[in-house]
Amino acid sequence: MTGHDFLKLMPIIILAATPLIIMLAIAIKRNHLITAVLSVVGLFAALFAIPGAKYTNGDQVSNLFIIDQYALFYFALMFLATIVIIVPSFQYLELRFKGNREEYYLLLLTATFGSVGLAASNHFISFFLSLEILSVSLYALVAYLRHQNDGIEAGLKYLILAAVSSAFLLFGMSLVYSQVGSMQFKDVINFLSQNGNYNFISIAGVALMVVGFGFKLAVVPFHMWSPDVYQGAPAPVSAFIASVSKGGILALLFRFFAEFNIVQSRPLFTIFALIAVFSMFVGNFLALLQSNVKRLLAYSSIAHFGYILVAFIAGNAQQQFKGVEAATFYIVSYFITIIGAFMIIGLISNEEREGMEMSDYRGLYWRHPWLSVALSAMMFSLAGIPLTSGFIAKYYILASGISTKLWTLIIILIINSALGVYYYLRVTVEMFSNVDAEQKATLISPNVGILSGILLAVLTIALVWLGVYPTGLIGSIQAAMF
Amino acid sequence: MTILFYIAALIAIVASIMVVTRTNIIHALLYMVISLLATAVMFFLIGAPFIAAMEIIIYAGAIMVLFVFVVMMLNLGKQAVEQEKRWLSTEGWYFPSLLSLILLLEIGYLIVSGQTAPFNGRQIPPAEVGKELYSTYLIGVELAAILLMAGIIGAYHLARRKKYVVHRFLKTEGAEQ
Amino acid sequence: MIAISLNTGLIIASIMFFTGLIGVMIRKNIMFMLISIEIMLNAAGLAFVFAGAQHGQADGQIMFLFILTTAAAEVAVGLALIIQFYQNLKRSIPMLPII
Amino acid sequence: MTLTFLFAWLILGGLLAWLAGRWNKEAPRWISLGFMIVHLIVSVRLWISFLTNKGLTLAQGEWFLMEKSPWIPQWGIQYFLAVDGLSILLIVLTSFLGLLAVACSWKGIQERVGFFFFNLLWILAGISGVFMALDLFLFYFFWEIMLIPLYFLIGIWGHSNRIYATIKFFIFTQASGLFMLISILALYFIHGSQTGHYTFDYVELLGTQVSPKIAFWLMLGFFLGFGVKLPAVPVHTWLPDAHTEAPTAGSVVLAGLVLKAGAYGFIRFLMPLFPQAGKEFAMVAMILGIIGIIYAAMVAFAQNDLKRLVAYTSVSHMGFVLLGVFAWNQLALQGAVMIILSHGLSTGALFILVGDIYDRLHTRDMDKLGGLWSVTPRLGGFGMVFALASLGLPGLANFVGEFLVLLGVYQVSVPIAALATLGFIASTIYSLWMIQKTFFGKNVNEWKMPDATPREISIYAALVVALLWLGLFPNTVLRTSRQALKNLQQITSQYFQGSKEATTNPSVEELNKSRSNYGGLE
Amino acid sequence: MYDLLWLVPTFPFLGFLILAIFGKKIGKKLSAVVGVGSIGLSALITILIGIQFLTNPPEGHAFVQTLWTWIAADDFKVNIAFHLDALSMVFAFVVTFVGFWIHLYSTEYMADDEGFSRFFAYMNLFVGAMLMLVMGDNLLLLYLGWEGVGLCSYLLIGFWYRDPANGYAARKAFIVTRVGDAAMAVGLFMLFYSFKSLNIQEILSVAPHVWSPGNKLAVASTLLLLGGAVGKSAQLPLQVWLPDAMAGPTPTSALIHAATMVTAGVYLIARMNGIYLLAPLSMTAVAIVGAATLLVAGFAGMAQTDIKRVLAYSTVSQIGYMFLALGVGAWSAGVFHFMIHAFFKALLFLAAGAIILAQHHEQNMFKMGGLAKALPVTFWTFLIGSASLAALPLITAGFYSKDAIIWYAWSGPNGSIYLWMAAVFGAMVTAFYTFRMVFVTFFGEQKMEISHYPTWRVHIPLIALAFFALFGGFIELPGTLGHLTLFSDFMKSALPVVEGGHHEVSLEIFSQVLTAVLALVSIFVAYYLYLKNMQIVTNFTSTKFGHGLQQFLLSGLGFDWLYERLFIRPYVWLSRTNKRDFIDFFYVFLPWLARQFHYLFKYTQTGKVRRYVVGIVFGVLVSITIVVIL
Repeated sequence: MTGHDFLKLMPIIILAATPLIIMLAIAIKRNHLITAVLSVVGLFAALFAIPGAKYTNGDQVSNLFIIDQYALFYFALMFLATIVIIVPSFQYLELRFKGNREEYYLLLLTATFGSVGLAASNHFISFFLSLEILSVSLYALVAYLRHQNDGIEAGLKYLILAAVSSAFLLFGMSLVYSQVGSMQFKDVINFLSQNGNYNFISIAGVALMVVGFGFKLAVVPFHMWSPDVYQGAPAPVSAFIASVSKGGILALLFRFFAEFNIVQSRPLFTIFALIAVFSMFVGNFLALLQSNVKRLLAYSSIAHFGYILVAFIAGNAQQQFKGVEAATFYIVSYFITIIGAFMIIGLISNEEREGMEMSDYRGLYWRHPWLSVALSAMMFSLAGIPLTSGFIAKYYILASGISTKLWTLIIILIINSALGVYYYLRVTVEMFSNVDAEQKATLISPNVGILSGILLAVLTIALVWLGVYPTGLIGSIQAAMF
Repeated sequence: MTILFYIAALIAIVASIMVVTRTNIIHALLYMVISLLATAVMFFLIGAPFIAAMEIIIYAGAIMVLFVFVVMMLNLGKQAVEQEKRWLSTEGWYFPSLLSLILLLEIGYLIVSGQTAPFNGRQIPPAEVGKELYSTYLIGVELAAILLMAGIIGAYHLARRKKYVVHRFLKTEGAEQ
Repeated sequence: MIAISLNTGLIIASIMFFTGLIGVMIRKNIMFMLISIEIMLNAAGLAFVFAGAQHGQADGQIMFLFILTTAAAEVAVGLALIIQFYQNLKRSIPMLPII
Repeated sequence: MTLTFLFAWLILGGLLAWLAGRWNKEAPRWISLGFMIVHLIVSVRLWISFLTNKGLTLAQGEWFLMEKSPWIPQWGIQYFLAVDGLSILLIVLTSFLGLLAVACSWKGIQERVGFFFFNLLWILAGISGVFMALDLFLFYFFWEIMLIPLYFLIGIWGHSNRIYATIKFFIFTQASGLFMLISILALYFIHGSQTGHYTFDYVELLGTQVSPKIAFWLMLGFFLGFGVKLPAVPVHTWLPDAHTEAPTAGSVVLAGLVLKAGAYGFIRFLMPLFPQAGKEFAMVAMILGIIGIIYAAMVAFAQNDLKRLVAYTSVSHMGFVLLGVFAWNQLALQGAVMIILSHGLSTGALFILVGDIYDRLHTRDMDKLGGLWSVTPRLGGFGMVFALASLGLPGLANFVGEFLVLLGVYQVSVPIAALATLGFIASTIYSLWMIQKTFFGKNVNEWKMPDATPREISIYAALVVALLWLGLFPNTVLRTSRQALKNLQQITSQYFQGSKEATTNPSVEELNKSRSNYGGLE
Repeated sequence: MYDLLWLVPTFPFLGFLILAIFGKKIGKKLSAVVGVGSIGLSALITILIGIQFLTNPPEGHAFVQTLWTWIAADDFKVNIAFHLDALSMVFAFVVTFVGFWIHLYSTEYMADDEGFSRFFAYMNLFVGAMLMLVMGDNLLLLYLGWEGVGLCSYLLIGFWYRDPANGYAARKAFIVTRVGDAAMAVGLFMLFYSFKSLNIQEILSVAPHVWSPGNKLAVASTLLLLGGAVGKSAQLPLQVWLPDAMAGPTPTSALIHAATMVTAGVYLIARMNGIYLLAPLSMTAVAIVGAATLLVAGFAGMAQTDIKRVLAYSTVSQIGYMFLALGVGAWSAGVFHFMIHAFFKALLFLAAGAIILAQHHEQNMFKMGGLAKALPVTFWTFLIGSASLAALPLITAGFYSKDAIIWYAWSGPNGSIYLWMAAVFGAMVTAFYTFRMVFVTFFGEQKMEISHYPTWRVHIPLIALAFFALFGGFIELPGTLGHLTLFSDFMKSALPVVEGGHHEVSLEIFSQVLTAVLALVSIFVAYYLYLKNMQIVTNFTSTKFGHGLQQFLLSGLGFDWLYERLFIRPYVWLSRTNKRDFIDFFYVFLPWLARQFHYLFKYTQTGKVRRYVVGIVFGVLVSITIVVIL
């Protein structure tokens, strides 16, 4: 571990140190506010350590991690996302949970650590360990409101299914390792590209690993957990699952298959194509008549990752519109929308329950104009309508798809985004339908704090800004990509 | 020596099958321990003595003991057995097992079709494992540490029992501490 | 020292893996599911050690060590959840038949 | 700078109206009225300056005004607005009809007035943007922006089952827009791969040589995108629902302007970009146009909801535009532009009238109406004029357009022109049917309602004057669009010979020869 | 003097505008003055221009006044311009002169109607549109006038809008004429396609060079123009609308459906005589249409009970005569008959209007009777008019104009014996039903008392028109009776002279004597049947065959019944069934399909963990099988 490596790892080290410092603080005096502030400070410190890490050369840190521009971009993204998630969770916990609230931040930080580890790893061991750190912290986070039964139920479901899929992942890795002889990503990929077509065990191993990827990204055959877990888990945790955890895995997926052109090996291409197509259709069809907003967002995130897989399949062959650039832009815009949406759900909740049902949003326009403007901006961005970053993201994916002539996938994507428009509009329709007097009494009146109000405004403005003038972000993504 | 290996393998497989099919949870746990011990023997024969030891100490020793402890704490023992019988018989278990059998056959076919390199069987002493562990995979160890920390925090938070203040007449919920 | 090929090792591991899988799918009781998951993880570990031994590297064994730690962490959190689950069950809060 | 002003001004107006609407109900109306009047003045001034010094400013190729600045350089997307004769006409129509839409929703909209005018002005901004954008990406950007405010307009202030109508409308246009986006992107890549320079610039993309098979599919994508907006028959069913549910201003803007974006798209983008595919597809498109005319007229005749009837009439009129575009000679195109303008005025007027009747009687069911002439002769008189305009009475605007289109189509194929002339009869049937059911006949359920108020009369008078002016003095409009249409034909000259050379028969040679010997009579 | 030509149509349009905008405000008196005054002024100017036209005609016997360029697209240039020559002079004179008298008459007729100013607005608009039609320099302007008059006829037929039946009749008229207009429009396109211009004079002068006689295009375009003319002038295929048009006020019937509009078809064919000469086939077609119509309308006229419908059918048959004349090539004879017909038909209608006004708006002839003594002036003028209609020999103008046509039907360039026979037989039938009407309404005992005695405003127009009905004919005497050809010399400049055909004088005398005798005989038969003993007629119609024949004739030879079955029912049925727009079903099917998929996938979300694990295993199975297979 030379001085360089130390400086390179500084962001991760700071992130790992923060929970320790917080535990010390808890030991002195258990105070919710201090814990929250400390975790935010820790995250900002890690964020500011990123430039330092960027300019020290020598990317490979021991054979486990590779801290290149790509990884650092995702670091920054994760840190910001977690900071944005912490703010509403503070208010959420104050409102909803009576017990000790400090463990929440510890688990959140370790989960971020896991996800960041994923983004930076290029070795099976670091991949598996980061994945497990992320999963273990999420088990507890999902079931955090332990007196609520559906929380425990969601936690159990998530645990069992995550354990099964990581078992599959391990078994796949062992098969690959038995053939390749090394656990480094680049050796595996070289081995696969040379003799991938006749060494079936390695391909079978990769196919089994796809289960691990698929489960975390909640794409079709492995998607069934996500609606129940999103519904059971507290709103900020569902935001975290939907954004940071999926982001980490996606970064790793792209790094793993970076040099390996998916289109060459027919089995992998067919598997990924099938997964993409089915997750698009299943995600959209299931969300069509969904009346619970959280489950609707779960299904729509399944569909959105179907779209991202299209960009992944498009790969990086085409010089102008690389698949990885399109996916990264999509992820950024997706982060903003999904975190914002779940934050609003978190705000519209009271002691007993969260504002999950569609009827809670009836006539929101006329009760809380600004909150509903933000939510409809999010919905339009998810639907991919201009003036929002969702449109540019979808356009970017379409461009990368067309540049590599994936016509069938593109047509399916078009049909699905038309389907998607329907249920996003249903939410906006719910919001601007007028509500009569006695109904108004039963509705949950949202209590929007100042801080989360500002944060929501910042998110919406970022959304529209990326929609109208995305050159800044595109530039930084193109620089960061390998 | 190879015969010994096959015997151990056989015991391990049979034990794990027994674990899955037992109605009584304690019997299942015991079969599990036997299967772990059999795997330990296999490790030893392959030339990974350190891992064999770890398996026995940590896996069989710590984790299974934890299981037994929790089972005792929730005294699931007797009355759970009939419930198990009812659950086991009624449940249509044909389809899932058929599914995984086909999967097993396919994986087996793939493995068998692979080239069968001879086993060079070098003995890897624990020292070498340790040296490797703390030189190239040092960060791996720290990751494992953070993983365990997360596990502890999670387990601590979830397993807190609510203290029951049971009054004779007002059955109030204990203060959540 | 013993002349068995890697493939047999892998086959043994896969057999154990799929028995664990069947266990998870068949049994309705969560405890059994956890135990079956342990079997699957153990099987995966076995495969890793075989692979490591095949290539004469310590990586397989190190991987097994890390599998051990994850299994431990998982079991810890899993059992905590189960305890909480039965707490609620005992206070007869109607539970959805999630199993 | 006037181009950016034209649409930015409306966006600003919308925001202002919304803010003003938060604390008093009257302010947004006056603000949006003021903004629209300024917009009208600017666009008319632009038109006049186009007419007066058309010659000298044509230095930048055929564009009268041009504004270009980089927007997303990585992808070769520019903020490229330019205006030629065709676009100016449509912008003036936008501002004129926009002003009327604001005026006619003066009393109609009572609650959430600020947000209403915000949406209305943003739709108009989107539409004027569409007519000016020459960067395909920017065009698509405005194309979609038009949708959202209209979606809110219909969804919030519509009538009974507005939700179904507005979602149907939104998905129709959104899906077809996406197909168009694929064609734009495919064209962008083919051009990029050929010339190495990836750009969405319309002028550069014009020349790309695309293999006939692919060109056909790309043209089909554009056709679907524009065909849904200009309701070509198979994909028109969203229009009647959207119209029956939209508030008056919504219908006026929807029928008067949103439909025109589809027609404008055909002329500006579809044919020049894919001339060969367009020529092959011309016959099919014309047949679609014919079906559109006849089919929609017959369905219109069967309706008993007044607004639904008028909606189907606009589907029938737009069938003529489809014919004119795909005949692709100077006469047909001039005719198509005339129809676009006159249809905007006449159908917009009809919708305002129907809206006023609805505001008074709260029913659009023609079976209940009847005998209104005795109650409100003034409304009856104006209704009569607009119905006659929509059936193509010579002397009013629609006739000139329809006649020119049919004249142009006749050069291309006689049977189609003959069939299209049947459209005259069909349009007469439904227009007279509408007049009979609403204004004539016994006043069965004794409607008592106040006659047209001065505000309404001023709107109607403006429309009647415009219709008469277009009907009797169409030359100013024809002169404006002549040069633009000639340039468009120039682009596709190698596939579409001008009407004179290709389809001459011997008699015309003799004609020219013989004409010279007795010194033309006129 | 000529450059005041543009004032002639402008006055009526101005009158229309004033009455339309300020009609209610300025009251009945002033709107009457404006209405009649505008037509009077334009009539005055037409007469002055007419006199100057006669004294020193403009060079080339034609005067063109261009106002502004209407449409100037690519090579299609049309401007709003008026072309005055002998033909349009006659038509303009008739329109304005007869129009003036009718306007004066209707000030009294419509006196107690509350839509008084609206009536005069429409009438002025009609006269303006008719003048545009007649004086149009190019075919598009003619088409504008053509549609304008169609519109006014629609408005005026449906003037009493409260009664839906009037609305139906008005719509029927407008749609049927619109069918003709559509044909004519296609004709216009064809002409433009060949001549690159729609200017009439240019087409006429260039046509002989461009088209050889009998050229396919010539025949097609002329037939299409004939289609338009047939629609507007209510000739055979499209004559169903005129009898129902009687639902409008009587002055409208007088002006529009007798004197001016219905003869627009005649004007069009006369104006385009240049291309018609190039297509002999269509000339014969015109003649056949004319002959057939005059017979059909004559028969139908015999069975009518409503006085206005008799006159309507007689108009249709008289226009049949004009078409016959044009068809056989006797251009000026046709136009001459138009002029004379305009006078006596307008007279008959106005007199009928006076009668109806006097009989509590009763239109059924058989309910009236014995009005001769009660309304002496109306009786005598009506008698003169019907005599002229029945072509009483030597004294009435109708004789001279109809006789010339009958003679040319035989002797004309492509006349034939059959056309001559049809014409003669038609004349006989006309005489019969005309005097049947006179005897039934004016003789016999008086069944109803008189409710309203017409004043001077009715009598003066009647007398003026009666004067022309009598003495108008003397300006054109046939060869056998003094050979005076004032009118045809005047028309020589605009219309080709009748040449060719065989000219035995003896034959001419024979045909004149034959028609005269036949006319007198049928008058006597009408006298005998309807005055001496009605019994024969009543017991004839009581027999099954008689009644069937009577109903058949009454309904205008079943054309209405046929068109109802052929066009109206299928169209209405087709559009009614398709009310919900069947294309929409496809777009309703799509969301339904999506819903089905939703319920299908919903089944997989059971909420049981074990099902999810099965899902994961299933996914793995699929991917592994793919690996194995590929």
